[in-house]
Amino acid sequence: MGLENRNSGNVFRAGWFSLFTILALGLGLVASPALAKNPLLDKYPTAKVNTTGLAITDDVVTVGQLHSVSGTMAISETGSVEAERLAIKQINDMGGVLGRKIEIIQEDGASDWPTFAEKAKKLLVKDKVASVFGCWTSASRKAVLPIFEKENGMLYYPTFYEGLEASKNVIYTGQEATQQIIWGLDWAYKQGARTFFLVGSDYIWPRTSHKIARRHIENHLKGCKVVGEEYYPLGHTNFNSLINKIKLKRPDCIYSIVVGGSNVSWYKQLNAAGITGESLAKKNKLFLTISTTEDEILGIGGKNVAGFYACMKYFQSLDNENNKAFVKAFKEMWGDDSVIGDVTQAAYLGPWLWKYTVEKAGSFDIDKIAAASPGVEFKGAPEGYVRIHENHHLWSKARIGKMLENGQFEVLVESEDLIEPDPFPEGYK
Amino acid sequence: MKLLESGVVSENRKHIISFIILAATLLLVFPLVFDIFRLNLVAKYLSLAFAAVGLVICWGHGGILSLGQGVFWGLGGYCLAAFLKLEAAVNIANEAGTDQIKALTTVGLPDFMDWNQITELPYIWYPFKSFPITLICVLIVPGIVAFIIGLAIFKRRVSGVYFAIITQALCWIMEILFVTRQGWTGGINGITDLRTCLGWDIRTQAAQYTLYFLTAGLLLAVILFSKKILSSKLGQLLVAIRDMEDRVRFSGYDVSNFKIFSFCLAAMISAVGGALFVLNVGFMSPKLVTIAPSIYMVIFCALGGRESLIGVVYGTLIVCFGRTYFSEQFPELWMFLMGGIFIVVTVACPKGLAGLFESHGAKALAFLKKFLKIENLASKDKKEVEA
Amino acid sequence: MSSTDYALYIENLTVSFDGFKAVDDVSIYVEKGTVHVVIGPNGAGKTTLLDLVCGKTKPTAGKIKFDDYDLTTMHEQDIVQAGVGRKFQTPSIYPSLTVFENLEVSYPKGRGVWGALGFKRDQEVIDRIHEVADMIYLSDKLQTPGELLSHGQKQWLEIGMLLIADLQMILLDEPVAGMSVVERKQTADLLRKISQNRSILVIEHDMNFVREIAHRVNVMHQGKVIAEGSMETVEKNEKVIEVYLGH
Amino acid sequence: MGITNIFSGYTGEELLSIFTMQGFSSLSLFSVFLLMALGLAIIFGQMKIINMAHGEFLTAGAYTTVIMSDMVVKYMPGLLPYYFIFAIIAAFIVAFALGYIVELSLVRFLYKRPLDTLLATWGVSMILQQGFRLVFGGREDSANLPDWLMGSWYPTETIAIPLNGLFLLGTSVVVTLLVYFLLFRSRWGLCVRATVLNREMSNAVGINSKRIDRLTFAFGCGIAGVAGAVFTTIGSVSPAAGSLYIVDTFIVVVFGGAGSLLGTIFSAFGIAQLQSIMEFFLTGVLAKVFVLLSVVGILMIRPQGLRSNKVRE
Repeated sequence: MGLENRNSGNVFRAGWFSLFTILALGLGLVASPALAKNPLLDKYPTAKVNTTGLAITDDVVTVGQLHSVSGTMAISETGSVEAERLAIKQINDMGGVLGRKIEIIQEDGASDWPTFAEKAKKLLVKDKVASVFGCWTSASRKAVLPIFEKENGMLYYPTFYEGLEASKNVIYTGQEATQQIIWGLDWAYKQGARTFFLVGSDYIWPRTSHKIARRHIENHLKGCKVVGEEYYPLGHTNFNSLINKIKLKRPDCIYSIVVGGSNVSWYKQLNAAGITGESLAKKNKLFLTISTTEDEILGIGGKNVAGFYACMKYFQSLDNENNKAFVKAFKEMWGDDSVIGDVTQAAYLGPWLWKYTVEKAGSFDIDKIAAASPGVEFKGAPEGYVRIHENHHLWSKARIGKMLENGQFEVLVESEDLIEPDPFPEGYK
Repeated sequence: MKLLESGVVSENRKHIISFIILAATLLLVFPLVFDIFRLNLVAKYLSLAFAAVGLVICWGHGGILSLGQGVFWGLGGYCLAAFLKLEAAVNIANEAGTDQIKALTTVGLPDFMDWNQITELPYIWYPFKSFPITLICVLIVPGIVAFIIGLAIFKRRVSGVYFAIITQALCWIMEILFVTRQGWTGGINGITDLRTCLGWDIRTQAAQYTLYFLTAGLLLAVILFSKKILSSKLGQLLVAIRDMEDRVRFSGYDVSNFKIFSFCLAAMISAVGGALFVLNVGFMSPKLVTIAPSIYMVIFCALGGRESLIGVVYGTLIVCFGRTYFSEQFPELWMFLMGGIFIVVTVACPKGLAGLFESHGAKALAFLKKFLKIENLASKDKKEVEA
Repeated sequence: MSSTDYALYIENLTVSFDGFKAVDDVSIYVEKGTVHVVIGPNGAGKTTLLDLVCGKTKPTAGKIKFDDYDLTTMHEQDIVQAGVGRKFQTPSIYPSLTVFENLEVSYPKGRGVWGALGFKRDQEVIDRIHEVADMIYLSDKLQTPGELLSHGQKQWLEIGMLLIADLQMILLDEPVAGMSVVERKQTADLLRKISQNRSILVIEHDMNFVREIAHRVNVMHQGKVIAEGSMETVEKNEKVIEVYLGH
Repeated sequence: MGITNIFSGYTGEELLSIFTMQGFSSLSLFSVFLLMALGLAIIFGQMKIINMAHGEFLTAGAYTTVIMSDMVVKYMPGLLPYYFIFAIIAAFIVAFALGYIVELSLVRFLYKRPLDTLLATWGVSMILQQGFRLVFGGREDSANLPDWLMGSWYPTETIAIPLNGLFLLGTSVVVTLLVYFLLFRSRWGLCVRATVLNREMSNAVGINSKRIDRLTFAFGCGIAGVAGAVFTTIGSVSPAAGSLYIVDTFIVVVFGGAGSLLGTIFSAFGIAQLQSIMEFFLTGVLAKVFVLLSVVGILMIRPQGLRSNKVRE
């Protein structure tokens, strides 16, 4: 039933989203006045590049954007929405994909997993979008994954996550757990850390990550042990008992994966209890996290976190040409106050990787894109250089940043080589 | 005597007519008007309406406001999801997927257990190997939980506000447990990627049509069943307990038993909805067991009319459609509107839409009758003239 | 006489709330087939006495016997099922149910959950309801919702609800409060009629009414029984006169 | 057995300092619970209004503090050390005013239907939350704390007592005393208690019970505002922050026995102790479940809560 509506449906859709359509068209018009003619049409006729009935015309390709705009996750996902918009705008300015301008249909997942599933289905079944950039939490990805597999869509997922997944229908532009954890722990080991206290919010990502961390600490780092592993419910605000427990155990390294609103209480209370970057450094100890980015520090206040370390693949202060251009463009588009965290950058990679993949495949067909993805490179990535692995994750570097009072990171070291994504680590099962 | 009977009949007829209208809307109008995507959404909404119907019994009639209806709804859903997940786990080797998935998943073990290093199926999952036992569990597990809670609370004569707050705390406990025991429950991700039910692919369009009619049909059946119960002496007693608990007790009834019964019944009806949700949507998530969805269920009920079995179905549909529409068009306004509905309905029309319809609908009906009578008279005149 | 020879046997009954003795060592013996009245000024502990008998409050000490039942250890509903029912001071009927339904709910059948589910409104029930409705002067109001009745009619309805429940012992808390003179008269007739095959314990202020109905009277003051006997003897008791007129 | 194990290998002094700090942390948790619950104890305990929007008044107070802190940092950085006191007062006023409006426009219609106040105030809470989200954005915000609220006090070398915890404790003591005096030693308190006990009678003796209701409700909300302001020292504020507190708050009040100020204090203390001990010896998540279950369990045995006023019905 949805099929008859499809062709008339996407360009002149009534409603709010036509506003985005107009916006996107408007942007296109500014960039190239001769919109009507697609210069690459002869080389890539629509019938050839789109054999499965996606929403693609001679001039326009429609993609979906699926993030939470409302609800508790909205604030985290805003950065991703903005980064994807920026990338799409830049791609359109360069002439689009196979000569076609990208149009966006944005849907709101409303921080609610069933809603994510509902909207994903709408995008794939009704709107027939060529690809979707979206999701943030693992749970939202898990909710939409079966739909992407069933309806054969393509999702570009930006968040660092727990791994244990590799789907033909997803490109994971963030790090899976081992990429973020193992190298960071090795670094901590080099700094002299021998005892580790693992702290996390209680859900799958911190738990899986800690399992990987514990395994690595106990089996691969000589003379190291885990002296505590604790989880607190999401949204928990009282960490004094935990802090006392940590004081009792006197670990060399506090390894933290606390997320969301709990973060602020956690850092403030650490600070008040006298565990600060400064006091730890004096004792030659350290605090390492993989869950706190520039975005979160904005809410926590740089004063509370100065001197702690984070292991990420990207920091806003990263010193390279790609990144400078990216930060500048981002601020031009979304305001000078914007901060860019690890996930935001990963979201920015999505549209670009898709563009390069489509160009490599010479087709928008999902099957062809999925097959062409491995090996696709993005040399202009703000984080440096990334390449898609056969398991649809990215080869990327890991970096250690030290938190500063101004809310930025000082990048201390980075891994020498790109780290191979290993979503199903050996011996883990 | 006559007066009595005629009163009952006209009341009955009103119910029958509104039931037929509802049935026609669900079984004819919606399938004709909506495409399968929207119809699937409606099925999802209707599965939530079960919880609202349950609330009509225990809150609207029994006066027991449960803010934990989502728990029972969710338990029903989790039970069926567990069965479907086991089936999916057994079939996973034959299903499409990447090489890694094949390599890293134990056949017969749900994927999330693998991720949590659980190598053997926990005993608690054993009943869900069998479909009949699962169906029984869908009803019995929430029923037993409700019974235990009810027994503990109502026998102690805790009621009203305290009960509402205790159920809310239970919601919280449940959520924490479901999220924490992730090796058993799938944690915060829930139980996802459900594909087939007894070999029948629930993701196809044909299946979704069938499931829509199953959901709508069961909902109508549950409404009839509930109507039957509410019009029995037990239904009368529930209202009596709501209005004058002491009087009922001093008429020789063990009030707590009736409360426990209506609470359990409401829980089991909700659970059916939860199970249907899983079939329609293909996954179950602890987000649906939290406090917020339980409150939404109360809104459905308050808006539709807490005493009207049929009204709450409209209440559910309006809120859900509103939510989908507004979140597509003006996400910022949605919460304001929702809050507004809550306030206006409770302050201005506690009987909800059904109440509005009764008071204003009666006038409309009277007008219609008058109109018809004139017609009748006119035709009579004609006949007389002809004669 | 042993306790089972009386309709209701109350002995040395005491209840204290945080040290305050609302009912203090009260003994009352209600004979079968009589109307027994307890009078006394406000705060004498009369209503508390009824609370104790019907199980709403548990006594600190003392005995309440009805047949072989020890009412002090029983739940409210069990006391009713044993055959002791109570009308409250402010009429408590079900406002949203009709008179018919009010009576039907009190019909002593289908008192369990399953019984109530399977309860059928058969001819026997309907006949019985009409019979009681006649008795309480409400036969033309059967389809009226309880909340629309006058105050006096509500009182009657509540008495009717006790009648239909087929109780051996009925406790009435101020049955004629808020009634017109005519209604009082009718109520007195009603009580006389129904006391023929059951016993009634009444709490009342209205002396004329008491005179009209009482077989036996107890006077309570500050939680204690200060006089007992027929209305004539009690009225002459000096203590009673002091209590009623002395302040 | 696990308990003896985790303490082996420490000197007595070390253990002593840990226990002192742990004792203090349970005290500061107690302060948090008490501050949250005081306002609600007045509104729910005295007026029988189930104010589900209580958490949002708390959030309103917290945002007031954040705004003041931002303004101070921007325009008068010199005042940073002192502004916090004024922020608390401002938070009280804002929450009080908000509460006054809510009572005037909504709650007063519902005094006879306590369960419905639950629904209506839930609506208020949704609207307020969305309002916060529109005005302040969804981000976690926090106030710039003056230096005297940061860090710890070291009575010995190994004991660190967080200053914000001390401040929290101090504030909750002051607020509790204030509430006590207002409720039990002032004319207004007398009127409140009289109205609670017998509305008609109070009207008859010339108490304007409507005005009393309004002020009482607003006062309870004001206290929530103060709590919100103080909580910015230990945590953050976000539009939905209030909803994190609301169930806990109700549980403290209900557990304490509605209507009893002393009961609320006991209950806050008991729950805080239980929770921090459980957190220390078990894990955080289990502690929460355990605490909730035991409170529910105790409520089933004693439905009237720890302390309750005995009234003859």
